[in-house]
Amino acid sequence: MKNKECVAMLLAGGQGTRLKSLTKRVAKPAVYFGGKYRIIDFPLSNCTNSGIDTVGVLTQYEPLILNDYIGIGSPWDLDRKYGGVSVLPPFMQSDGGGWYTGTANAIYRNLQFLNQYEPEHVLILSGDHIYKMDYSEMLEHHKESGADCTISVIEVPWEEANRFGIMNANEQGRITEFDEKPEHPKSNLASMGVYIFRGDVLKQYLIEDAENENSSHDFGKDIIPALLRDYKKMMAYRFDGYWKDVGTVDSLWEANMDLLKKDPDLNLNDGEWRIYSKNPNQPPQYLAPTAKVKNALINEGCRIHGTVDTSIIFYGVQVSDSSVVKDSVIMPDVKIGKNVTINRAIISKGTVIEDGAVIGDPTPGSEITLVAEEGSVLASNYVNT
Amino acid sequence: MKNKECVAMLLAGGQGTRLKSLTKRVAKPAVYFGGKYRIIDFPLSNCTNSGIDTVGVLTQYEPLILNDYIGIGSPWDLDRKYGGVSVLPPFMQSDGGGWYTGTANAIYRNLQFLNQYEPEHVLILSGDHIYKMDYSEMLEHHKESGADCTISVIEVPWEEANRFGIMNANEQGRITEFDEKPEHPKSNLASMGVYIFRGDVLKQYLIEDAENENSSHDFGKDIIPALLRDYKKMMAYRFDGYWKDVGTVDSLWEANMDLLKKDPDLNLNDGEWRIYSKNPNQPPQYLAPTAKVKNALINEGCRIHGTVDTSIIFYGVQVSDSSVVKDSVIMPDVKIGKNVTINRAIISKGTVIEDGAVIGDPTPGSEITLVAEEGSVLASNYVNT
Amino acid sequence: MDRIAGIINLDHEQDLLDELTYFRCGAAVPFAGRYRMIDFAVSNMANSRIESVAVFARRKYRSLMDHLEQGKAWDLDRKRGGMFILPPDWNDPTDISKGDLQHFHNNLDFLHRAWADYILVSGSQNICNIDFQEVLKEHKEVDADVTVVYNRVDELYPEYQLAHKLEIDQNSRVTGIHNDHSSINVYMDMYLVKKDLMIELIEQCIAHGGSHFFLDGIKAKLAELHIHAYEYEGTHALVNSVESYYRNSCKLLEADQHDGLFGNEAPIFTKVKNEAPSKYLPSSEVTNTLVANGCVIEGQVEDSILFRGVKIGEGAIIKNSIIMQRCEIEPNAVLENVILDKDCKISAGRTLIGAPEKPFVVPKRKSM
Amino acid sequence: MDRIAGIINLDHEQDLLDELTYFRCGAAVPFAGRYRMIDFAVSNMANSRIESVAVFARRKYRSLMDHLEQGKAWDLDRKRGGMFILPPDWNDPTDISKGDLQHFHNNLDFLHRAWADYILVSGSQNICNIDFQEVLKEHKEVDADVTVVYNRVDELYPEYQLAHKLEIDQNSRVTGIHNDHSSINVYMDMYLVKKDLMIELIEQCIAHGGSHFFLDGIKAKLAELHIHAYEYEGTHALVNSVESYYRNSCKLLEADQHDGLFGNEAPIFTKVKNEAPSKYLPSSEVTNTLVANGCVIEGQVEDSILFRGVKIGEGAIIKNSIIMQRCEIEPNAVLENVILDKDCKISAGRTLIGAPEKPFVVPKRKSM
Repeated sequence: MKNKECVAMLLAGGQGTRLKSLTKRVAKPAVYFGGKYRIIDFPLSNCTNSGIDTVGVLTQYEPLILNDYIGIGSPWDLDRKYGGVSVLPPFMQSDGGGWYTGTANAIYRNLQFLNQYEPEHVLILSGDHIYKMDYSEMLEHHKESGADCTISVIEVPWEEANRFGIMNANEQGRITEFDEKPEHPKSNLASMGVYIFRGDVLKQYLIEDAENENSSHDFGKDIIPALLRDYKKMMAYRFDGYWKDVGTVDSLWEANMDLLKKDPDLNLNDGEWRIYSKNPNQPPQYLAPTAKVKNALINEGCRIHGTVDTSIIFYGVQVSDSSVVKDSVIMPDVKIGKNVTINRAIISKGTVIEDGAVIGDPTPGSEITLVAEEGSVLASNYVNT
Repeated sequence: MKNKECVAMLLAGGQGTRLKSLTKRVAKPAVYFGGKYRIIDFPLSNCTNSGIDTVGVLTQYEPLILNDYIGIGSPWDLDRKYGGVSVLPPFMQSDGGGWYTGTANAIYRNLQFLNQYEPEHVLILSGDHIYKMDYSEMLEHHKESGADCTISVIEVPWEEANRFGIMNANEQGRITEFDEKPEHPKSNLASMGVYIFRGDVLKQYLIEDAENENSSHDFGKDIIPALLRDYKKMMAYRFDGYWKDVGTVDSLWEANMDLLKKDPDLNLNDGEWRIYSKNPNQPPQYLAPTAKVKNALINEGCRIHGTVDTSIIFYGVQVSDSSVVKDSVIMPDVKIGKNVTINRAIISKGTVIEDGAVIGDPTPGSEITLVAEEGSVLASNYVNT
Repeated sequence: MDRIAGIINLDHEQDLLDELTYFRCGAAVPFAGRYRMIDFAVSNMANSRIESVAVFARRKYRSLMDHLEQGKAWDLDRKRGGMFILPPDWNDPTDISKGDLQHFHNNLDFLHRAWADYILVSGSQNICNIDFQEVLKEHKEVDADVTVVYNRVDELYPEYQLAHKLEIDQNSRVTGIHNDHSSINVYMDMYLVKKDLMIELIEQCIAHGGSHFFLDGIKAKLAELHIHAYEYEGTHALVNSVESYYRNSCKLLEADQHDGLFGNEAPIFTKVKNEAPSKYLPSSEVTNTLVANGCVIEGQVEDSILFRGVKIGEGAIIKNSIIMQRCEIEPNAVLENVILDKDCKISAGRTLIGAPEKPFVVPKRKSM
Repeated sequence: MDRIAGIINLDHEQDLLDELTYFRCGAAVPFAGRYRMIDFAVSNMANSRIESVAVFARRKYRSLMDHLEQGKAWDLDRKRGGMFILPPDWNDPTDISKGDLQHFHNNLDFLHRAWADYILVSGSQNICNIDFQEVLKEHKEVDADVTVVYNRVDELYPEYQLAHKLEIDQNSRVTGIHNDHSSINVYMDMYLVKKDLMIELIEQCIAHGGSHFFLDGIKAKLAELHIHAYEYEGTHALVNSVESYYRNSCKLLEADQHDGLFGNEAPIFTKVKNEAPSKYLPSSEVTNTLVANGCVIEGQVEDSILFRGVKIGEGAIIKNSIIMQRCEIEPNAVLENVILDKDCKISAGRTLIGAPEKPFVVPKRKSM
């Protein structure tokens, strides 16, 4: 078979500890988002829509659900005869083996997988961000510039720039410097963690890095600086759409709320750039005569008897009579009893909320309450104010 | 969804070191057999044909090819909406995690997977044997006898009994004793490594075993003896078809040769018990005017110009003019040049044999030659006599 | 376990749903917000562990084929068994069969090859959630030749006039099959027969010039065969007219009806689409309504059913209406007692009001 | 990248393969040991990165549907695009189209919706291995309206009499399309058009009462349109009669013919079956033969093609014959110059000998 022009490697092994109990049983890329999706749906759908049909997904932490979810990639049209999606967990070999010790190490350990496609370019993605992006345009840019590596960057507010990996580029867009979380940033162009490498260059640097005992085997800390040191041609590619790292409970909540705007920056109803996901089979949602629903995203299989205001409701959720859900994200199969009040909260999958419970702090700007006790029936006085 | 009556757990993590370089890059269950198959096709097809539609495949050693091969199980009709096949590699959890330390540990670490189906019975299989077996009959037997555990046994020649785990059972078939490789076997009924446990019993013993620091976490060494000690009802189920452990180069060769009999004990052309496998897309095999083929199994995509006698030829193999392949197993995509002589050998996938090479020892009973240098072009004087 | 193969026989189903069946057969009509009529028959079979299903299609089956694919949504895209959509395309010059016997005759292969001991034949118009394994159990207990499924209805709706009724003795043996409009034993167009007997009956029926297998091959043999009646007691709707379509759709807004079809362990499956969750804007007011995914609602909706991807503009008012896929209702339009087929567009400010007992039906792709 | 959508138009293909096309259309005839005729057209499209393929079927399409499924074997069972099998089932009362224009008219939706800039139309009778991206490249280089594919043949075979021939100027522009039997420029029934132009031409053609899109919509406009000829230089076989089927099958035993079709990086795909490798018993003698999987051979076979699952008994002799799926040849039977359709059985000791120029054809499922 022919070689592949571009193969994507998606780093999906992160634990996402700042998401607290949401990632107790699942890796961060499997976390729910937007009433229907998991975070990983976004990079996978981006790949499909960009015409990249070969994706390796590197897993490590709690891969069971992710494995099962990805399957052979049918939801994203990535069930291809040659290529498609492959889940790549760490493994044992006759000469040993072990866990992935860093992002670069994870790719290095799967060079055998990459080699079978002889890709001219390799796209490195992470499974942590919500965005819609046409990687084929970035690839065009990368090819035209003749870069060894192209890094996608986005403008961030200057005051937040110190939280990101900041790229300093010259007028031609060539990267001259890379500062990881700089105290005094010289630019507000942050790396999105989306890289395209020339296949041969990537291979060479991964092998060199693997031999370096002092390396932490990380793309941001080791590989990118090594290329810079060697004056490799590294180009910045500017992206100016919606992009959000949903690494904390608050940012996950915010990203969900962003969808409720009348014309949200992230349009999920775009027929030209569909976000694919596995569709559970659920009957239509039912809004009872007593239901009051305003400013909400609601999925199939829900039964709403109470009030839902400015909230995201995943599939299979029940909101009983006289309950009020406001400014909240209710994940799949949550059962909410009667006379419940929920404000500024994320309720995780399958939770049962007893009648009369009061959850969350309605004060604007207050911390978001996360309810995620496994299979818990909530005591009626769980209050987080 | 409803619970599952019986879920199968297939242990596929073995390295199979006695298969030497055949398992350098793949786990033993992925080793080729019979001109078309991989060993794991047999237990997986048995599951499908027995109506068991939920199978967990536990991988550990070199799972890349196995993962890719199994996919979501379409070749075995195991791509089910609820159930189907799931690949279960070792993984990390928020409280640690690590490699599987034994067969029982592998199942124990995936109790979460089992729990979601609440199976009444669990079928434990290994991916190391070639056989066709109706597990639903064994399950019937297990249910009727009310056993806590049923172990499938097969009669082996008395002189070989000391190489197996031997079951001593009373007249009712109840197992009274289990001897792992006994010096002086009291019976010639060997365990086939096929167990059916009551779901609750299995769970209880796995949890107890996990807490036991002195355990090696192995079914044969720890779990079965523990059940016996507690006088649990353990029944032997006699199987009398073809069954072969292909753990060594010689036994793998033998099992292949067994297929060449006129009415082989293992019939691959049985429409009622198909052995499913992934089908590569290859044109019909071509036998040239110079070809001499006798007593052979040949797959699609082959081009035979020379002589093939008493041999198994996988797909995509080329045998050039004036070459002779005798008493041998030629794995996929091997290219055999002109004037080559091969006797009593296994040639592994993708090997290129140069013109004039002489391989293997034709003496009956001599050791089988294994040629498995990766991607090797063979020097013309590789002789193993 | 005894195995059943299924046949969904659409041959005799008339397309009586006016504008809704101009371009598609009744089995392909959208129903209940995200399904098609046939989804119930197929899901019932799949949930009853029927792994081979043949669909006898006669005409306007294009959208049916699109919808069913190879049975993927029902896990029926299998190597052994699976779904077979069988339009009339046969070319046997010696064939003397007529009516639906043409289908039975030309597809005998399906029966012969099916890995099954029993055959369950069903139409698509009787919406219900039934376990055919229970039918088989009773069939075997009473040692019947044929078991037919019926419902003892509480109320006599007009749609039952087109259905057969059963006369039944105290042992649930069928003693008569007729069209008496006052009978409450409504035959649900489903029967179970042993495969070998089925093949025998088909061949006899063709030899005797029959053209309707159920009438000429089974009903005509009432005296010779032991025909048992299995009573189905769950939610049931017979849809064979616009009126029955409308009334039975609206009934799904009642919790017990809805739960009877969708609330148990045997889910109704349908072809999966990728739609975002439905979006309710601040100006929306929605009560007592079923809503599928992908809708964007800015107006007011009550006592209605919205299919996938419907857009309701600000100030629009929808009452007692069924709005199918991708319809767009512009601001301030008013709809009451209306059925909009797929892809319709209602301009801003328009008003369409049908009668409660006779809804106004707008055909596919119409802009008004 | 410019995107192409494909149409496989079987509307005008006549079923001239005698017994082989009694019950199936020509496109569904088994060919080359494990394929069907249509596999070449579909594989060429799939290998040319065509992701939407419509098949215009007219009659005897049942086995075609079985074979193509949803395009799974070609990776065409996709969410976006994919394969659409379109039998004649349309119900538009205002439709005035005729001939294959009925298909084009009633499936305009396919064209409109296809995510493509160009349309490639192909039949199923021209067996070849062609990269349509190369056709597109040339099409754009010369800025043609329509590009047609042809082969400059070395020898004039009788089957070319049914094909159109091209008159071409020095710039490869088509100046005439005719049936002159002495011309070596054989049109391969494949053309590429920009999607928008295609739709325009279809509408014009219907308005003018045309009934054959290629003749009435393209050939008739030779003067107005820039029609470019793309020369295909690879292995090519036109199969439109039993004789051409037989001769071209036998030619596959020549290495260059075989490699021309199967030897390059663009494989020919077909529906996958689960068959064991073929088994050659000690008594077998097989030379110069193509053998598919699942065969069990005890007899003697030369210069022949064996499809899947064929059994050849001890002492049987097969020469210059084509034996299709699951035929069983009992011991000591003798076949020469014979084509056996699927599932035939030849009793022990029987002899069947056809003429080398006119093989003996045995229809499906015959026992002799």
